[in-house]
Amino acid sequence: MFTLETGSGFWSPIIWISVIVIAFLIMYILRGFGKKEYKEETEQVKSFLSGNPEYEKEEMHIKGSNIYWGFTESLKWVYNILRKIHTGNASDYVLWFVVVMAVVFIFVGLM
Amino acid sequence: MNILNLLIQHSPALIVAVPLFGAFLTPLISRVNEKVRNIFAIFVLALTGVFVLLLSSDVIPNGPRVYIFGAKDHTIPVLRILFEVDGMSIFMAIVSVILALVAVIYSWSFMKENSGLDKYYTLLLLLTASMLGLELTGDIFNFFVFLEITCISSCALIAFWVHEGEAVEAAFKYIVVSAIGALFVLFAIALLYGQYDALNIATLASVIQYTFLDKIALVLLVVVLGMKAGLVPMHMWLPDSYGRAPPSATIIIIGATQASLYGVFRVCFTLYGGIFRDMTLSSVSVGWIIVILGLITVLVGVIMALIQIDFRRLIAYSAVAEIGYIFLGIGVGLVVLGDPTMLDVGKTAMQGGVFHIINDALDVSLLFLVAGAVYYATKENSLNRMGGLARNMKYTTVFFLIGLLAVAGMPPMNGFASKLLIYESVYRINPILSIIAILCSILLLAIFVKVFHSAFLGPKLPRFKDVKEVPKSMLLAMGVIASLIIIFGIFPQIVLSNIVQPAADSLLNYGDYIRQIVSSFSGGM
Amino acid sequence: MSEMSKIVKTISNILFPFIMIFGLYVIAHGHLTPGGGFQGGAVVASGCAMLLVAYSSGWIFSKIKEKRLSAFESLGAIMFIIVAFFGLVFSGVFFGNFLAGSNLLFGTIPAVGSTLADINTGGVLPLMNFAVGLKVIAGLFAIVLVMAYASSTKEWKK
Amino acid sequence: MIFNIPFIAVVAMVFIGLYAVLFKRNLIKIVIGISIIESGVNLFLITLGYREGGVAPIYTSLPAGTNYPEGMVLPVPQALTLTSIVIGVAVLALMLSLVMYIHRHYGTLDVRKIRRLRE
Repeated sequence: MFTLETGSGFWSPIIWISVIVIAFLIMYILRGFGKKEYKEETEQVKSFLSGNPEYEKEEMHIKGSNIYWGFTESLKWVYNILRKIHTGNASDYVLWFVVVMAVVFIFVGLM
Repeated sequence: MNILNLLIQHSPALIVAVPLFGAFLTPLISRVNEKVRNIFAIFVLALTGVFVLLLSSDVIPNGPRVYIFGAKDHTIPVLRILFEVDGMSIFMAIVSVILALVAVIYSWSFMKENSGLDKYYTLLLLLTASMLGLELTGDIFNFFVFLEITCISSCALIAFWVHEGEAVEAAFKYIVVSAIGALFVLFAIALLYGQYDALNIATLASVIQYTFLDKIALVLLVVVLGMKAGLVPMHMWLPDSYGRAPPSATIIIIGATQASLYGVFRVCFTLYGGIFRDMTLSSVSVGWIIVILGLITVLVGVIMALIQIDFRRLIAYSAVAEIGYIFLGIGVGLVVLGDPTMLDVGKTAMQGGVFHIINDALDVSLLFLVAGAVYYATKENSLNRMGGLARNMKYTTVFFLIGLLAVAGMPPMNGFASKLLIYESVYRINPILSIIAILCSILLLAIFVKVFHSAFLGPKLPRFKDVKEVPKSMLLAMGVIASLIIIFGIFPQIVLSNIVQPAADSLLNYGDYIRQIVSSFSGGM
Repeated sequence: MSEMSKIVKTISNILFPFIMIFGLYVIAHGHLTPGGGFQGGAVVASGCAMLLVAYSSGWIFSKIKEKRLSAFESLGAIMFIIVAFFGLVFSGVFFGNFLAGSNLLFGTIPAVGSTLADINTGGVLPLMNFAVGLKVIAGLFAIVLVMAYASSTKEWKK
Repeated sequence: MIFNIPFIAVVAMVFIGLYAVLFKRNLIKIVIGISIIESGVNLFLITLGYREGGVAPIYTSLPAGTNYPEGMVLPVPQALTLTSIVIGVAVLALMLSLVMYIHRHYGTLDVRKIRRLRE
């Protein structure tokens, strides 16, 4: 009743969650063995930026738009095309609608 | 007990009549005071939900039910407008009623400081009534009328924040594209009526032959309803209008988009069902068109979502990608419709696609509710200016986490179960499709992790010092959807066997849908 | 919008009653002659729009509040749905024509074939035509009023 | 003897309307294009119900000699057209009020300048 039979396999969330809980317990126990004492205000607490001075909190926050710049840089040619396609012009939306209707009509008309 | 049977017998009509009656009563009731009108709107939708559940308790076990307006029984040829409710339409009605109820609860406090709220609630109830009508009707012209009412009322809802110039621009684009689409649907209906002199879906499906005019009508119907559901090259109105509509209204417009998605399946599986079963060549071609367009929808939706800066526009693009998954699943079901060897693949693909409709509706609406909560608290739309909201908006962050895992299809949430069904069945048709689909799902997770980091984590920004948690009714709405997502995620088999399987089967064996009207119909499984 | 000249006002005063009568006739005889709720309502609304053009929109706003028009509009719609619910209650089916054949209002059945049927036929249809007519008069006139208000001069200065 | 002239007219109106929507810059011309397409589709619906020498389908005082069902033009497409006209009025009113608001916010009616939501 709890397992989902897909065509060639099964998926039962109950077993998956129980495995996750067990793994979490093991991890928690292992963490318990760690050394707990560290001094509050000393160097140990400060974040290590490989020697660079730590800027003001606000400048350090990575803004939403520059997190995946690597991905967008490499796919620059795709993004330029996609940006140009979505022109925001109402009649272009209808143009795309007519173009797709023509293409689908050719396909269905032939078969 | 005969009261219950009486109610069940009349519930198809009441499901549409009650919200319509509520829609026209709201202006009068809102003269009393604000609170009474909100309670009245919730009461009307709760009543509709009761009728939908009553009807589903009857339709799911014992097959389609017909309700004729204006007379006891229908004449041959069928002249009366009638509602035909089968497993698939009651499944869509359940999805729509859940979304509508949550949207009204959410907009209780979300829209408190806006003016002209009686028009807002009238439009909400009108959109719900026409969406439910769209899903229950058995008459093609009635389908067109409800589709048009959905267009007009959702366009008015998109343009509700008139002081924001962009909302009006988005609404104008939406109404231009939808009006032209609806007129082409009317053209296709006129084509079908001209040839077969019948407006009823069941009678049409029993007499239709694949003439040249029927091909034109098929192309018009599939492309227009695909455009209103958000297939790729024609999806551009969707991010514009979802990004600028008030989030509580966007939930119901998502329901309207799912309803036009249902329209595509009703046309392909029931209206042209006979043709697609005998002439497998045409069903393969239309099926492959839907599969390829669905795959491109997923690709473009995810790639474009990555570079978005506006919070709600990013979620709108992920909604486009999710609808691509549904088209992928159901398109594969259409491709293998003809040959019986791949029957079980087709069945799992259909179940995956149909299950994903409700999962996608819940996930994307939870994300829009969270975006609305963030907008309500910080009046901020772009991700660049957000940060450190998790500190004082704890519950919203938890709900966003649930929504994030669900949309990306991570295991404990409901998205995973339906996407697993889609991946497995699509893999057997063509492995490349499911590989691309899995990659896009991972990219979707990456996008929402980015959003989670930049909006919720990070240092406490001085601008958001006095940001406090959103009021109770918004949290309640988000809580309802989050708990539904978790329940569907933990017990997918229960949901699958009770609601999704009868819906997918009712699309596949279209014979008894037609036998309700044309009793002498012999074809179809 | 500014007022029209005196001549136009008097002509519209004379014409307005005729437009109203013709519009109401089209609504009332919806089930006999071509027309019905929507067309008759459009005729009456065009009469009101003529008044709006003849007398400036300021004068009209002082006479009719937009709130009352929307109340009329929802009243018409509620009448329509209540008649449909009566159909459900009396004749067992939503939108059922329970008045046809009963000797109540609009009950008589006209003779078959081309006869000059009187107004007292058609069962529920005339009631629905009145409801739709009321709704369309109020609705179309409200649309024209809102558009006149939105484009009236003082609106731009605000 | 009307052959299929009305059907050619319908196709012509649809293409003219589409041309207006696709290539015209002014918003109001786009709205006019949509209403041209709508009247084209309505014309198509009406010509579907046409019968040679038919009479308008009204029972009261039929002209002499018209046998009852065959002598009349089909009433069903006319009912469909009526509903389509009603919906056309509603869509037109909505579009025009949106154009008025766009003109107030953007100051222009040129469709190429109203493009803040893009990419």
